[in-house]
Amino acid sequence: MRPSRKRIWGSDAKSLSGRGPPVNNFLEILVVGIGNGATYAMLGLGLVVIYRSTGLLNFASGELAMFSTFIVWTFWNLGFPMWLAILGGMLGGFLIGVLVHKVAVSPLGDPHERPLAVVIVTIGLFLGLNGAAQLIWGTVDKRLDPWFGVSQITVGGVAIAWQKIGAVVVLFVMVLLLWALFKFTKVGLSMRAVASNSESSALCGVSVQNMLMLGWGMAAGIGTLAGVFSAPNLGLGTNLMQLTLVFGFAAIVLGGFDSILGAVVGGFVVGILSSVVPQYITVFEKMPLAPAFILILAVLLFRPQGLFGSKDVARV
Amino acid sequence: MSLLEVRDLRAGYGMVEVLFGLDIDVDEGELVVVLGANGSGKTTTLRAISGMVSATGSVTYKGQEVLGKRPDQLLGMGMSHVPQGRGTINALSVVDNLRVGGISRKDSEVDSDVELWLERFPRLGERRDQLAGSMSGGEQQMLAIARAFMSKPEFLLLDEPSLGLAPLVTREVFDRLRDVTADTSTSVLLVEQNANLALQFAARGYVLEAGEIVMSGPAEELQGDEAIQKAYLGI
Amino acid sequence: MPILEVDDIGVRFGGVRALDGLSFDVDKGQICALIGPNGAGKTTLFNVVSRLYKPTTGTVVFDGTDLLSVPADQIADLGIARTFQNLALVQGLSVLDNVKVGSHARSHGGFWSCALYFPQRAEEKRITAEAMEMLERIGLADLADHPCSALPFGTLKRIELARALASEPRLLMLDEPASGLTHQEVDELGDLIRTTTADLGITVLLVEHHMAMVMSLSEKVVVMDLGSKIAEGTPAEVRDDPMVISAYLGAPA
Amino acid sequence: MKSLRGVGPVQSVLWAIALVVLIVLPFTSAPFRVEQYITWMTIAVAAGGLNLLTGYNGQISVGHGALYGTGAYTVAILVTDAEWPLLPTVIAAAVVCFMVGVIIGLPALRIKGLYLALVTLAVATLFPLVIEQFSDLTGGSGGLTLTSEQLYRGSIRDRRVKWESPIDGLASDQWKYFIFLGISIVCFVVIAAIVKSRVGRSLVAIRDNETAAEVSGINVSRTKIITFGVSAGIAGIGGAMFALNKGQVNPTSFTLTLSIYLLVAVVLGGASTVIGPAIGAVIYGVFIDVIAPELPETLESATPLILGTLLVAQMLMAPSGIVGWFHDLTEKVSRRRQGGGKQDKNVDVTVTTHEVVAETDLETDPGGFHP
Repeated sequence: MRPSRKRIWGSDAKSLSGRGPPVNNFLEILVVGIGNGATYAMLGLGLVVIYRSTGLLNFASGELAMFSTFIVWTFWNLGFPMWLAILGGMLGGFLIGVLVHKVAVSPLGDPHERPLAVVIVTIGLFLGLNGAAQLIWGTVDKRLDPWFGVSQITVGGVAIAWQKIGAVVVLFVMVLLLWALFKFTKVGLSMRAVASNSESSALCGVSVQNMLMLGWGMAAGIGTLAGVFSAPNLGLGTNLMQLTLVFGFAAIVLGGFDSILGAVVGGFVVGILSSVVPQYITVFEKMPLAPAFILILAVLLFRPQGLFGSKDVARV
Repeated sequence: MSLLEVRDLRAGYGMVEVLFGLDIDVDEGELVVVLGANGSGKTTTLRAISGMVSATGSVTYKGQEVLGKRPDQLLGMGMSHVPQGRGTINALSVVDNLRVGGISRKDSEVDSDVELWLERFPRLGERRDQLAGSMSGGEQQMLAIARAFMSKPEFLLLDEPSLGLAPLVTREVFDRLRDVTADTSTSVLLVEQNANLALQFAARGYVLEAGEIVMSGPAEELQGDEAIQKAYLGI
Repeated sequence: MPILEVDDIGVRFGGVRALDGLSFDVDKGQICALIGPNGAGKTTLFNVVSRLYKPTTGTVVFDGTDLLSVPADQIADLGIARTFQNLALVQGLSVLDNVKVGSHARSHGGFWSCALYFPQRAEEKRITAEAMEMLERIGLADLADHPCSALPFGTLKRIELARALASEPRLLMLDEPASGLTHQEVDELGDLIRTTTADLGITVLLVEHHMAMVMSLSEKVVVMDLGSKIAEGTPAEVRDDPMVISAYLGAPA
Repeated sequence: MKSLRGVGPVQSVLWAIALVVLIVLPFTSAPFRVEQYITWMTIAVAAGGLNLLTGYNGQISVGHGALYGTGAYTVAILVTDAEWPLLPTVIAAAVVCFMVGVIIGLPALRIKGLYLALVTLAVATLFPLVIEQFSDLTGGSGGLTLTSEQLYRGSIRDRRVKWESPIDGLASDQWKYFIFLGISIVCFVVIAAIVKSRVGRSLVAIRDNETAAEVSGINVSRTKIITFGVSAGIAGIGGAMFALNKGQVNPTSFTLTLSIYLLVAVVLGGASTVIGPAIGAVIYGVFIDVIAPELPETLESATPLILGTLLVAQMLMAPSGIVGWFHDLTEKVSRRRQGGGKQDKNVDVTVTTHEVVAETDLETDPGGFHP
């Protein structure tokens, strides 16, 4: 946990020079915002999956994503093709998520009764995973190549990196898969049932613990993708996801903790706001998160459950 | 031998004991009611039987000791529990609630059974895609009962179906319950505060007071008992 | 002279009418029972009077004050205290401290004076003494320093009663005080309520299913069903009312 | 149930030992250690303030590092730019942080639990960025050095602030130590006074049962907001002490890590116990400043891993922290000593008949907490 400000706060929007940029620059900044937004949305999705299956907020989800991104790097470094390495990382993340639930979270009992315990345990996991990653992979940043290469296409004079397009496409595939899972499958139905009323679900024969474990595993697997898309820009270090996590939280607070659509919309809004606004309003130059944060406070005051969240979720 | 035999059942939460050695029997096809005031331990009795709170003593079901088994294991043996406060899964639609009810079944007739129960409870059929949380109390109670039947139980634990329902609605729920239990020859252990109504439907009853059974017998006998009338029927 | 006047109160939850034009009065010093089947709206009325719910129609006047214009936290200042069906005690405080919470409305001192400790010392001493006295009255003085968690249900009910009494209320609202108690405990509790409130001149509004207690304790009974009043009168009058028998008490078998 | 009245013999002895250690410590330690002790004190004070909010009132804040930082910067700016004398700036920091705390606490009226934790987390993350943004005032990433006009080699110059000991034989670091120890003790006495007063009871009542609080006449919203402010003010005093101790402030000192550190100190020592956060702060300090540097190099980067594992383990096994665990222990011991066989009998009867339980419960002396 030695924050290097260069790495954490740097966003690639800043590489664009000049203030009050011309129109083309605006579009390019917008594209960067959308690309970042897709990453935030991915991490947000992981958070939503955990929230929907357990009612918990996971402060360690960024570190879980960082850890499994290191697993991706390890496979990739060994010469595996990128897609296989990512699959391996997702699987590793899944297993760690399952383990985390089993060892640290489920013994806590009802999370709604003990919110402080939940915060502390996930913070403990945050520290623990960070330290474990430092021990295994060291404190020097690793380089992970962009999944979709470094080339870009130019549309109407605006350069768009394939990596950004890839991020958006991957995000939409994930959303589609999640939607189908919750909508059409028996497992998805069980997970929704457990989230809404775990006691009744248990009485219907749903294995509550298995569903919760699955939720943690899935969330960690999804988070891996967020890490894979963040690492090429930010450099793969142990504090890779610390700021992304705050953006991801911002995304789901905005969109609503329990809404998949909300995580996606929230992710894009936060991504765009934090890329575009600091370019025009100097006061936000060094804190791209601030405009999004102000928007969130405004949303929370008028609609505490977020834009797309359901009402009973926000225990106000 | 009875279908369910409860012997010397004791249970509690933390340091506080709630049940102090209950003996209860339910025969096959019988509807048995446990009467008692708020806080007398009725709900705990059902939760102890279905393994949701830890308990000591003995509970045999179909001649097998089941104390300590999980609810999903009991479901596999044909015992289904409708919890207090109806326990509908509020974020799911009526149809999805019923599908969750049949989730432990391996056969392929779950979907057609959903339709069957929507027919048996026409009020639910009218609201098939409505979220359970947005329905009235009586409808939720019927949904909870129908959902319990989706697992094809032979024995039903039913926790205070009249709670929060208007008398007329309660009567409708009980009428439905009597019909479907008769149709499916299901045995029921019912817990109720509304003694007057419950004794009209039950074959036998137990009276629970502060965690102990203070009286038991056939329903007509209990209805005629002066002490019961005084304490629970207000006569 | 009525101290509490409930007039045309209506409460809706979504489409459900929990209370529908309910009106009744309670005289000063009277013990008035509210009875009726589960879901009749008795607890809802309690929640309206203690300002936890906002009614859609009607007024509640307590001793000349329009209660609906008073913020919830000032209800206690007016001299209204209540207990809850499922208890509302503070788990993390001792029995004595729970009773002292009850005297919040009639003690003083915010953060500043409490932080300096000494200005509050005399008052704190007085409140402690009074709370101990209250615990002795209900026979729980031995438990004063015991944590409130892990005590039997019946004991907790009595602690909650002591908490309510510690605010020196003029109106005491009891929501099912007898539930979960044995016959003997119910009799003791009835005596306790009768003597304490008579000693201190407290008006009581009581919700109770235990008919023996209602009949022996109350001077007036209001019967509710489906959110409205279907009868009111002395216990004897109400017991013989055919409408009450069909809706609640049930016809003799 | 932490006893507020009466102190058992074991506790008295422990207090006496603690007092002696606190007095002897600066005379037996190297100056750099004494400076570390003062840092622990600043954390203890801030954690004590956080405990009022999170432990007693149940409002989780993951952002108190930002308030600590606000206190530190208030002092730095007042000393350097406005030329204030040193100690009054501590009070100014408390006032400024109180106001900032009330503003941050406003969303707490609409949101609670994990939601509030998230908002405060964002505050913690934003703080160093805000400092860098307003670099004209704060010195940006370079930080600020606390300077004052001092007589140096015959002329008045701006020099780094110093703590001149007025007492012969007391080195400046020792003098500083005792001044800050005094401030810390005052803070904890104030916290203890609040906690055992009617306000303290309302805090716990709001945490455990908002309905009970409301019908007892407690103004829940106002109490929550003021608690946020007071808690922030005390955290600000901690930050002020930090700035005065180090003589400089820098945004890297006030990152999210600090907020986590404060929360860990509270939980480790024992949330909703007066002295718990201080004990937690010291243990954390010993771990980071004394033990971790002694570890072999390979294990050094394992510090967060060890810390995280300990935190999770503690939450699962002793959720009420060290002080809570100690209370349970002394209670058990004194019960055994007083009750003899009676206690065991009570456990037995619990499962036989409830009437006996009710009676024995009434007779059972819960331990050494009686007046």
